Amino acid sequence: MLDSIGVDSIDDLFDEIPAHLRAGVLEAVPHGMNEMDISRLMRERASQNSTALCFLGAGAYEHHIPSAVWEITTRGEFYSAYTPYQAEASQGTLQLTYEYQSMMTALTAMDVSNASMYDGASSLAEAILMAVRANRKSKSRKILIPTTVNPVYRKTAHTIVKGQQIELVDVPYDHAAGTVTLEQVKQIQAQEGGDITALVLQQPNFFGCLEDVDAITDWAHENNILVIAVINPLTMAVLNPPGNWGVADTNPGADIACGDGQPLGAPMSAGGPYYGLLCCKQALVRQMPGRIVGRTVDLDDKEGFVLTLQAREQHIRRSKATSNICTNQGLVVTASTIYMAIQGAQGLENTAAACFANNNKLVEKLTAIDGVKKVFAGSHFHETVLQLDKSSGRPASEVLAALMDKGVLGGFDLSLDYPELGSAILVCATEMRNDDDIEIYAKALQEVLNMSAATAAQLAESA
Amino acid sequence: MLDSIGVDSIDDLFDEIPAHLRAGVLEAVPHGMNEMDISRLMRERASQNSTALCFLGAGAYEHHIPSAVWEITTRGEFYSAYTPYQAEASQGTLQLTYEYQSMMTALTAMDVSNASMYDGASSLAEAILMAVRANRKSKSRKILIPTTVNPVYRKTAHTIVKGQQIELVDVPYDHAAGTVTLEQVKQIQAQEGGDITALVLQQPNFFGCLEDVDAITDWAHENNILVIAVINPLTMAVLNPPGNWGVADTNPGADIACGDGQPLGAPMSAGGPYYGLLCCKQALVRQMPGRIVGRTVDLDDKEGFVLTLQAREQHIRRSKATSNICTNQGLVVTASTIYMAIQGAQGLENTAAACFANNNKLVEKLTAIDGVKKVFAGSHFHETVLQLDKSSGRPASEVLAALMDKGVLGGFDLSLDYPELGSAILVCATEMRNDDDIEIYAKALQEVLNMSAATAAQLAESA
Amino acid sequence: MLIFEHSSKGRRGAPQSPAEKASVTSIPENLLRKDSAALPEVSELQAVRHYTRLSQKNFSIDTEFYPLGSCTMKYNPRACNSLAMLPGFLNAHPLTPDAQNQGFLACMHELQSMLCEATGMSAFSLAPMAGAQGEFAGVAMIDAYHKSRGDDARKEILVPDAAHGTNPATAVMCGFAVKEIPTLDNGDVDLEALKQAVGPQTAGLMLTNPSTLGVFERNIEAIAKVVHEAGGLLYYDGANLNAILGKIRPGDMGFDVIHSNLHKTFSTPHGGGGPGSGAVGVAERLIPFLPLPTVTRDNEQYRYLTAEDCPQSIGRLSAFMGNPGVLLRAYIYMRFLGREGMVRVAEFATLNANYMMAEAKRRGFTLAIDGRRASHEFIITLKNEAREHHVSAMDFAKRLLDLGYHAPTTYFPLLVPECLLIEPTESEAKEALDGFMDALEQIKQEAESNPEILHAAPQTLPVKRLDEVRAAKQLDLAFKAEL
Amino acid sequence: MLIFEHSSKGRRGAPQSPAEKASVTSIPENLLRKDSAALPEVSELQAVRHYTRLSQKNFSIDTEFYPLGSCTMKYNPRACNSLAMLPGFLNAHPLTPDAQNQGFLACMHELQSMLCEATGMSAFSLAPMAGAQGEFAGVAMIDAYHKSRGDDARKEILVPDAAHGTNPATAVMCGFAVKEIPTLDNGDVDLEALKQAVGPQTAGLMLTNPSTLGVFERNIEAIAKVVHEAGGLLYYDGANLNAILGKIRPGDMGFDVIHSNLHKTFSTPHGGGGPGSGAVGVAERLIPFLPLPTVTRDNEQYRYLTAEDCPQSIGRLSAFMGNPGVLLRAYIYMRFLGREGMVRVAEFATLNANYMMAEAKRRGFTLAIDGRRASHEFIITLKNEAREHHVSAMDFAKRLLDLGYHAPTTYFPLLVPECLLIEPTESEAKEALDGFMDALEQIKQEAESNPEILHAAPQTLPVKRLDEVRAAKQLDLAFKAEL
Ligand SMILES: Cc1ncc(COP(=O)(O)O)c(C=O)c1O
Ligand SMILES: Cc1ncc(COP(=O)(O)O)c(C=O)c1O
Repeated sequence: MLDSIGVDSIDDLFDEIPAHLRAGVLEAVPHGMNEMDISRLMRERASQNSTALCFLGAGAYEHHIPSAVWEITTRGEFYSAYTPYQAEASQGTLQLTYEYQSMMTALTAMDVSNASMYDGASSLAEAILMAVRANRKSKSRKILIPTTVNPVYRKTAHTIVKGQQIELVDVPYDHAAGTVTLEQVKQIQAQEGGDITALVLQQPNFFGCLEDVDAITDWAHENNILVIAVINPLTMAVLNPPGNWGVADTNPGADIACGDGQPLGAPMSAGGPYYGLLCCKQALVRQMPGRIVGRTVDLDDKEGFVLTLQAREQHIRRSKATSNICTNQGLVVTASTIYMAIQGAQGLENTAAACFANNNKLVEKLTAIDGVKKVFAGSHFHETVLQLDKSSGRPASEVLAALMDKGVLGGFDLSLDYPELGSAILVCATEMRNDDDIEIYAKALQEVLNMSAATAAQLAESA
Repeated sequence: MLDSIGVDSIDDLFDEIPAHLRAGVLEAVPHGMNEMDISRLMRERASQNSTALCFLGAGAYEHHIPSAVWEITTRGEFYSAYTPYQAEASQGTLQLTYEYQSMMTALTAMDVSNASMYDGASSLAEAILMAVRANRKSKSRKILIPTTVNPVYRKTAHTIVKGQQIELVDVPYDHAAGTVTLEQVKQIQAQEGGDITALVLQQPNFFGCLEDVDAITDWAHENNILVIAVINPLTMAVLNPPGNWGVADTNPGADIACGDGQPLGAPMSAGGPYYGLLCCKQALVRQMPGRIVGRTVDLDDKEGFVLTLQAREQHIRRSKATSNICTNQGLVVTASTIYMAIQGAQGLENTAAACFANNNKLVEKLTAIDGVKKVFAGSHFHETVLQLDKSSGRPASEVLAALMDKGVLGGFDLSLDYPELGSAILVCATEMRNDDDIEIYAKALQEVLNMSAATAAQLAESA
Repeated sequence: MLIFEHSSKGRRGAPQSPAEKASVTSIPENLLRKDSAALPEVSELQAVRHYTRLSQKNFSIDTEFYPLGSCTMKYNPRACNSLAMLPGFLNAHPLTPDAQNQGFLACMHELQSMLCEATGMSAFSLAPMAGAQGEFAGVAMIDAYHKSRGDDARKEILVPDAAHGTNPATAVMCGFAVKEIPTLDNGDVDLEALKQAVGPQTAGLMLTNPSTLGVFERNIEAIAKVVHEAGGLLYYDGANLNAILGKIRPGDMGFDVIHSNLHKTFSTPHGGGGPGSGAVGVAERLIPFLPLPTVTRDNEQYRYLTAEDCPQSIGRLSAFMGNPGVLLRAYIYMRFLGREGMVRVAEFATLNANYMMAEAKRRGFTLAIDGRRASHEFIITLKNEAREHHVSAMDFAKRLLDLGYHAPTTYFPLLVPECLLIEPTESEAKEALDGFMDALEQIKQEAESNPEILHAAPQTLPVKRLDEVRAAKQLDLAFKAEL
Repeated sequence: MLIFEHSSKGRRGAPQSPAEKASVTSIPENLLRKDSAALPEVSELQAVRHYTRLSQKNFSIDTEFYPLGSCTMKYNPRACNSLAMLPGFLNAHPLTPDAQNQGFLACMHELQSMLCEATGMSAFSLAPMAGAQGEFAGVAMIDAYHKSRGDDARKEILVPDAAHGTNPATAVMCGFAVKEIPTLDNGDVDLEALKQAVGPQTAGLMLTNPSTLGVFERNIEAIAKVVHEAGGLLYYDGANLNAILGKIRPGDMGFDVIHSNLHKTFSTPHGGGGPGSGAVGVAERLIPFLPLPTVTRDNEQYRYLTAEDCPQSIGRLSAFMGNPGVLLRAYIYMRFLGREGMVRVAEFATLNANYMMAEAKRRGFTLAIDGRRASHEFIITLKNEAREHHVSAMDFAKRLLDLGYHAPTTYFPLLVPECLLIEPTESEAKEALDGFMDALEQIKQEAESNPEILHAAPQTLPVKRLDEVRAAKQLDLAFKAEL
């Protein structure tokens, strides 16, 4: 090969690099290993991770994933393919993505879905940018966001949209219901001068409570405000999906729906990869960021699939693109599509309903313990806020640490994001938690709360 | 569907079954479970199994298996296909099997390989049956088997061949060398009246010692005795393969080679599935049991692969078939073929040599301990017999049990099969055992031997 | 292109083995290999690409409808694979002490019990590694049983002429002579002929029920009586157990010993030829003869039974425990099914077969046995098509491949000329059955109008029709690399 | 056929969810869904078969040579997949307390260190989920840096006209104006134009080096000087890091911030579009602005840094930790390589590209930039062929598919007319490179003798050339089931 090139050594091929800039040995990189040794290392690392019973949700959920899902997803033909730019040689990925879009629009009752965004949080940010581009009637670039929207979603959205002079305005929640009320929303709108570009609603919200989506959606539309839904797609098998929000005859449904696809077939995996789902009404399709697959025909009029509307994207439109996104989360979408196909609507409904039932069981068991009470009235889906009696004098973090020592990942500590709730935790039981598991949690919590505060603190320290 | 058939219910389809014989509820079969619950059950079951450091061989070996091997092997197209009777729709399996046969003949230096037998032990039985069919010059149906051949192989062969009036005659081993000597073999031959149909030689033998295969092979051929080699195929990367045994110019090499393919890519898996390799000289091909793939051409003269010589098999030849075997171990052969392709000769050589070196290290470390000594002189491949000083008064079984408590699977207890060796164990260190592992074993053994016999017995009991 | 043809000197999947070769010079020169083995030398990517592409040249259940009669090509749930491959199972050395192997042994013990219940037998051994080895174990037990009673004259095994080739082949391996019993046109065994055949030389009868003709043997009780009264035992070839699971049990029909192809009825994958399992079950009187090892439970602990526990055992059939990975898959599958699921298997397998049979008849095909219920499979004979249009069952089979369906079993059972033995299994949807029948009908029309299409089939596969005669005459069984 | 078209009312993969639907009637009626979602209703087998067959319609690294320029389609070692999918990693909730997450955090911390060393940067954040998000983080940090110094007037980002679309798109997302800098014919940035362009409004310059034209930017020191002296920062788009790994480090070239596409250089799979990772590295002065979370180690314990630790951080880019599964694969890959392997990557990627470039020239193709070294990729322009034979780069691409090769990147960079950007990567064997060049040469001859073959390509794939215009005009973006 060197002969063909006409050089004496591989090193000659680097002769355009200024010699004094050449790298030395990469000392801080260890020596190479073989697969046998790496396997051993990784098994050790993996075994250091927790195997606690998980009652933690807060945006990532432990669900059953059929074995078939990832066995097919990691087939080389899906796993090691690139973005399907050469359509004829990528019909597998393209048709699958089209099917994904079809399933996601069916689940959300929206018109259009893209092929995915990075995750739920960044997808909310893109939804906001999209709303700002789309709502030509509004000039304010103000977005109302209830504080019942997942705090990390709000933070992420802020990071991403702040460069474009967009203002995210908090809407406080009702402290009895754990939801926002139309009155509150109206009040903030008024305070902000009336012109609001879009409003975000999470269903179920971060507390697991169910927002009054119909009334708020209709009101928003009356006020030229676009509605951005943040959803957990699994729950949409049972809950009224964003495309159907509102009771008004004209302009029904949320305008944009986003959320994290993780519950549909992605393992928790320390945080990812998951994917951001993003759907919208037909009218907004040209404002959609990201890839979209369309069905078309070939020279013989045979059905086929291609990436379409690419003129929105950065590789064509460059600085005028709808987003800079390029690589998305395709493989996770592959898994998710297979997951939805195997489950069908009935499977998803049964799973979602089991989560609802198990969470209720959990809450019942835990609130039977002295000093533990449910904070918000009304139905909870999937997750519930519990308050630990302040009289015990123990912050939630300590209780959770003590639970962890007993092999129970007991929930999310709300005190940092919602100090007003006191020593409160967000608990969650999916279909994976059976009665025995719930019993174990209840017993552990009982024991922890019985412990003296002093012992607990000590324990937490040593953990 | 019932309409098309013309019945009212599915039950009508079973109306030819006498009513009084119909089964009731299968009470002893539990109710069905879903995948979520089964996964949980199986994870619990799997976690109950030992995770001890393995120094046990005796016919099954822990080797590194590249991840690619089973990821490709379990692809649906290999995993869920049947025997390739429809050749044109099975070129994947057929070509792979042809490649396997090519690799196996290259490794053993034999002319022909079949597509696999069940395992090493049953493959020895089939080799014996084959030899009896093939050696028309011999009438005795007597087979000489050294006691250095794996005892369970000898037992299995006995089970399978005894119905056909074949006699397996033991050849004792030399107690200094741990191998059979030509003199011993000659003596037994004479005792048995001279007419011997075949002779079995295991290389490396069960003790890990290396038999004097050249001399015995040549002698056997001079005496019209067929030679059946039992081999560990991995070691053939380094050791003289059976096709080259003997130094005589005429009729060189073993006539049949068999063994277990497990070391080439099959996990230990509690005993299987592994596969039996079976190779022979060209002249014996029509006596070969099992499937064989041949290369041929299609209508366009394009290369393709088919099952061939099916006239030997039971589905054609019925009671006159070379064997009753039908289903073999195809999928394990698939894994093994991919394993060999990834390793190449160099990879196999390096792996085999690492086993040799690690085993030597292990033996050196262990025999440095007071009261532990190597029993047989000469080179050992892979495995070595160690004797535990009788003065400690502790049977090998107790020592092994005590080691197990320390997380060390310390070897094979030889006292049942070879009582003459006293308290002896067969130890093994493959390429998977690093210096730290060996150190752990040495330390554990030291501690165990230091323990009073009484404590040890107590411990073994409670284990 | 063969993997050998991708080879280039010195190339290898380097991260997969030690970087250097340790010295082996302490081994005597004459025991060492002289040249390196002529294996392919490729990179890991080349191997992955080669075998991934090869795999795509296979038909398989995961890609095509595969109605291969007698083989029960049902869906292999992927969970059976992933759970059987948990590291706790894969890394278990077969000689791990029982105490450290309880998780695995518990599965095996429960599998034995479930098989007993499903078949009506008293005990099971999981040792046999395929149906044929199960047959071997069964016939060897029959032999051992007679011998244990001093009944040494029983040197003959009876098999119906419809039987699978493994039956007679096995009997001979066990040292028996084989006598064939004819089958009546209605698919039942010729009872009169059987009566003639039995005698003091009869060791036993091997029977598949439903038979390989796809019908249930209605005279099974009479048959059992004839054989038992003659002092013989009844062997059940369980290849067709899928048809009757939970509906009728071989033990209740009078069988003394059975094998079950777990790779058929219990959905362990066929893997392009294996591995399988031919677990054997026996009635009370044969328990002492079961092959080793089996798993027992005492004092809350599971353990392998040894030769000491079972002095009359016919012995071992393999070095260790048969095919544990296969057994685990069958265990998991049976836990999926449960008692209700087992019945469902037989019901839907039978429904699908009878539906296809009715459709075949409606579309003008000739049934091998008309006027009876199909079991989980049925037979079409193409003898008319062969006579009139000079197209064979083989031609039909090859043309089906072109249309995206795996061919049914052809030329088995040998009794039926130009036959297709069709077994849809319970896992297929009606759409697949209809699609297949449409294809078959299309081919029938092609046979009439343009038989050349059939003769030239397949056209859409990686190769066209292959020359089997040449393969057998000009043997090319291994690539010989030039070094 | 769509999965929806296999659907039949009431069918499902039953063992995959609870058998019964628990009551949800306590939820207010108006919040409940009225109809079931119109998802496909299929059996598990139908789903497995459908998606297994769909997968076979893809080209992929595991099945074809895939020399897609700028994308670094190298082999993804299967071990990276299986080890990253160990249950200990998969089952970890992202909010697991750090103390119980040490195994994962250790990997992440070491990954950060290795990336620092390989790129010459001072600190890394693994948060960005793809290259574009890495760019976002980088440019946002540049913004934050200037603002932290009260340098509020810097509202412009410079990008060469050869840059990838994500560069200008990102700058705009971060609120900047974009100014393009022209490229010289020899592939270097027009230094004079750059000097003209910089000023007190300059926030920074985004540069890929080697550039998207496949050559190393020789004036990198001068460029860095110009930008730095103007008060701007230098951003390194790491898409082409594969070319120089272990040979020269972006930090040593003067870059202040970089992203590395771990799904290119570090071999995490592209997965048909993602997920990826765009880890960002920074020089000392930008450390306070790194996006969250990053992993630190104190008192022998690994922990995530929080907003409290890093008050100046640009903030979070995702709900949790970017794409941990991708990061683990990159970590494992880097441990495979080690320091020596990294150098080997650049060497063989460069060798392969230069060999192919020499071959292309020898076979009569026009190079976009002649007389220079290729980096790990190079460009052919087919403008002559287009003019003379009316065949486009697209036609070449489609015809390559017919010959079993994935097409190179076409029409990027936009500067070069009718271009093919060819990147073989280090994982391919010479046979693959030669086979591809033979195919390219064959197509060139076909273009001359029979251009129709090119226009009609592809012919051997599941579909022929697809109508993209119709797709964009008659939008069909989702199947609407009739219920
Ligand atoms: C009726 C019958 N009996 C026995 C067998 C042999 O079983 P195995 O292939 O598992 O050895 C088969 C296999 O096809 C069969 O169909
Ligand atoms: C030069 C260059 N920059 C940036 C990117 C964007 O990276 P990503 O797709 O990971 O967002 C790409 C991807 O193709 C690229 O080639």
